[in-house]
Amino acid sequence: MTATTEERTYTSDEMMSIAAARALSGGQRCFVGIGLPSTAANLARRTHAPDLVLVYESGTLGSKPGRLPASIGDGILAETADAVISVPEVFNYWLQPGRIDIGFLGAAQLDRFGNINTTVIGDDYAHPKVRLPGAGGAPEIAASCREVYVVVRQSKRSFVEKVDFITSFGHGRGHGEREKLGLRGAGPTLVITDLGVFRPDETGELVLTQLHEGVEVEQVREATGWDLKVSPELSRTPAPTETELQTLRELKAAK
Amino acid sequence: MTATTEERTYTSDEMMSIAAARALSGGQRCFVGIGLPSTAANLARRTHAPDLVLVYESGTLGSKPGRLPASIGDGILAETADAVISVPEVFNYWLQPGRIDIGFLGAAQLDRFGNINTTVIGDDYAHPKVRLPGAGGAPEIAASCREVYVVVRQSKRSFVEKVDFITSFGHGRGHGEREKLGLRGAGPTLVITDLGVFRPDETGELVLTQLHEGVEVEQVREATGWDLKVSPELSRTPAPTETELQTLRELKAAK
Amino acid sequence: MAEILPLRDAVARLVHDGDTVALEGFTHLIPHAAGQEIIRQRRKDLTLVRMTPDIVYDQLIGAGCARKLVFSWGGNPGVGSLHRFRDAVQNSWPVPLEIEEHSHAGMANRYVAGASGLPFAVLRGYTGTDLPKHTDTIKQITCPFTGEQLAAVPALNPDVSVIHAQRADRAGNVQIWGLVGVQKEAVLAAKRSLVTVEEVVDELEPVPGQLILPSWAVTAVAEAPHGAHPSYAQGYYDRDNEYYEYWDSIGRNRDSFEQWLNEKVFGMEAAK
Amino acid sequence: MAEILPLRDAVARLVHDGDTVALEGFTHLIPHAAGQEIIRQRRKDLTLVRMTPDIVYDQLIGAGCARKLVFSWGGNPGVGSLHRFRDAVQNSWPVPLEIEEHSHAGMANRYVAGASGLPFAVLRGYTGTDLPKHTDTIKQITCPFTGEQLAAVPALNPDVSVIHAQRADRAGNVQIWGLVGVQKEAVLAAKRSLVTVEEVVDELEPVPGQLILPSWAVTAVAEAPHGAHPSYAQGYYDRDNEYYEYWDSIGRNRDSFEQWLNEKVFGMEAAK
Repeated sequence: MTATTEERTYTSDEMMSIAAARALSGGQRCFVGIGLPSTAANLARRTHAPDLVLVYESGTLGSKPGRLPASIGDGILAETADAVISVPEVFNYWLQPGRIDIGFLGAAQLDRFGNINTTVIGDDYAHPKVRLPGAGGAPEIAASCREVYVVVRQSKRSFVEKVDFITSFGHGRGHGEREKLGLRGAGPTLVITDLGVFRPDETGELVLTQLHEGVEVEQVREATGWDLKVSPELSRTPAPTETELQTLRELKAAK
Repeated sequence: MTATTEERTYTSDEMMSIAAARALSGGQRCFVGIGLPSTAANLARRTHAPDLVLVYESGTLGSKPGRLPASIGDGILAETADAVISVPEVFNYWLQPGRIDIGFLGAAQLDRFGNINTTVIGDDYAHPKVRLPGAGGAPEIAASCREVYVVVRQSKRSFVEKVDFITSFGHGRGHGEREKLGLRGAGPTLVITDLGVFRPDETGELVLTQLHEGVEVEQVREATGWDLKVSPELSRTPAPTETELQTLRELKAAK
Repeated sequence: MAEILPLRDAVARLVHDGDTVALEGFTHLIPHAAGQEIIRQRRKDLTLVRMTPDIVYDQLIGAGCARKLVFSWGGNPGVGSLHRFRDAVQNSWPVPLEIEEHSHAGMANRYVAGASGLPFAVLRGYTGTDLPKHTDTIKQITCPFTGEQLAAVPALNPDVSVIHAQRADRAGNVQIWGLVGVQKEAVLAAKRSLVTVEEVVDELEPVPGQLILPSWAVTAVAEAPHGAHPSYAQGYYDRDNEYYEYWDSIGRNRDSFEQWLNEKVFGMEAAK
Repeated sequence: MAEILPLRDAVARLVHDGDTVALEGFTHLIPHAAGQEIIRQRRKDLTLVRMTPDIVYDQLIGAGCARKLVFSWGGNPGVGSLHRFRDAVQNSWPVPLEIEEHSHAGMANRYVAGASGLPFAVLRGYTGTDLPKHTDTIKQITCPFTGEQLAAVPALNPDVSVIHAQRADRAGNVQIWGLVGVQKEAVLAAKRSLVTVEEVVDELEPVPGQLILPSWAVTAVAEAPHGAHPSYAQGYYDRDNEYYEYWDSIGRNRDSFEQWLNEKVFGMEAAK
């Protein structure tokens, strides 16, 4: 089953988007960030989960865009939505009470316990090495959705032992910290990268549970900034199907 | 100028509505309760104050009904409004921040310091002599509008020394109590009855400042449950004009 | 996803004895048909929540369904008193009625907190009034930035909220327009929700001023044409102002009320 | 009542050096023309408030108008970084930029509190994050009913809020549809407000999903056709996605930015 890189007819980014799309199932309410999460969610809606409910923080409930939205506030999201609401209403009436099943987030840095940094790189907040965009909706998405899925390109720079800044709380330093803080959602239960899939173990530490086609464990270790645990039941991500690839490419080509 | 009761071609209720309407001027934003306040406000809009902005707690900004609304949520209020909004928005975004100039209230009991009771008659809240409808929007209308005008039929039963229950705070026991409590609006600055007009003095006590045509001070005293102060500048309410009477009667006749 | 059910089945499934039940609709779209179905199914010990417990709750209270009323204005709008409500408060007839009394601003914010998944709401309210002396769900809170004192009220989270709307589609998406009151908040604050509608249609054509409740935010939808009468449904029928006057004569006496109850509610059982 | 003014006069009258200014519009209806007019009038020491300080604030920050930024997400949406914002934060160019950083939920609620005349808002937010360590406008508050700990954020009450809308009528009533973001809250929270519009019309024909701001809640209206470009105005023109890419090349270097500023902003002075 293992394909070598040479034989692959798809990119690792495509594999990542397809693996992320597969994690979603029909009827779920999904809070979607722009970029990789939006691509994956729209792919899922176009393939196996046509009744997936997409919620965008710009104020759309149940958007059904016919192409990938260019931004979180793309007009097509409002035009195809079941309801358009104000931004305060999105956060207060729909996200905060726990009405959303899956919060789909990206990350600049992600750590061993699924904490997310999108704020600053470097130790000094006042004088950062790199100033990133910041929090946006993520802290409360991470707090209030029933589960959080993270999609991120994996490297030693992005997969770190401890994030420089906790923008969105994952499992803290593990061992039930979420419950102690009174957070209601389960936090990151799934991390999908261009190399594989990770799930938290009972302590909250991310463990490699699945390898994408053509990827070996050693490659993943090299792209991970901590001493990586590998699940004893490590499995292989099935390669993208023709339909998945074609649908993804059509989505990305449509303007 | 004084007409005797026999000569009058209008009722004391009509005089009251007309006097109340005259107190409003163009462009003011007016929060209108149903009944006497709504009659007066609509009369004002139909006569000297066509650009009066009527706000109803059912969620209408700038209603322009062609007849008297039968209730606070009459469909005509929504159909003729500049904007229809939710009830929470009425109270939170429009009333609470002090955007409304005049709060126009009725009362079952009104006391010497302009406090209003629409809750219970009798000393025992748990076992009232008469259970009245309760607060509705009034407590916050009385608190947050720049000024409050009260329209009420006057008698010893309605004009009492001290209300049995403070549903809407007027001037408390006077002497700057509103300021001490941090209330932002000026509270009741005008009370219009079927006999005359009252304004608070510097202590907050209601003083008779105006007598309607055909009414004498003694009559007012007899219909007042406290030792009434009369303004040294007591004046006479001009009798209703033909236009005022006709407009009022047309408004009330339209269904 | 909302299930589309006959009204009788929806009430049987969603409203239980002892529940906290909110029937909302601010003058417009009052769910009268659902209220009468609750009476017909002889629910007991309900805590009834509603900003304006007008005729719809006078009927439920007179029929003995309620143990407690949480409200802000209990009158027959444009007419006068609610006689069954007064009889219950003043004379405990047919059963004692506990009351929890707020202002509209307080009630609206309690629903907002409930819909927002917050335990309480903050408002400028009740200051100087006698309400906090008698209502223990009004407290003070201090602004952590300015030190200012404000009022706090706890969230309302009914076991079930019932509203009436103009239309739903076959997937259970609900469309409301005209005065929308606190209906959205009442539904979102509740554990379960029932929306009665004038009609179920294939497609919800957009209407200016519409509010949409997605199917997945509603538990059940039941068709109840004319289900808001004597209140009104904008675009369908007008308010029956004469009925409000008529109700004054029915509600005024226990006998006339009980006769009405037997004829117009229990007597209609077979018809449903 | 809103006064209808030329954009130049409206900005001159409403926006002063040192003011706290909010330009709002969530991707849709971003008031770019007004932002550039503020630059053209060389305003200084502004505290800029905005949930998503995208290109519009990259321009104001790069032009040296801002002393402080209050925000929740500072990127070029769909493209990457805001280089002028980064240069200001990392290198204090052209002037130092103080930042006050929140989440979207926090910012939205700060506007809601501001619009509601409350000193603060309560939310479930920031828990476990590092934001409260660096942002002193995030505090904790205890529910007086349940004892639960929640986040509190202070109201935002800008000196002036600026938004862009599709239309106004000659009386100054404003009509907006499509994604409405926090525009209503931003206007209602502010001491003064300016609404730029695609066009001033005789009559506002109802549009599904519309939001109306009555004239008496707005200080000034200015006609600014295409005034949201490169953002979009639903019903008028689409988002210019290529401009967002193009901006990346302009904003990336100080030289190219200054050239843009001279040509496209200051160079247009006479035209206004």
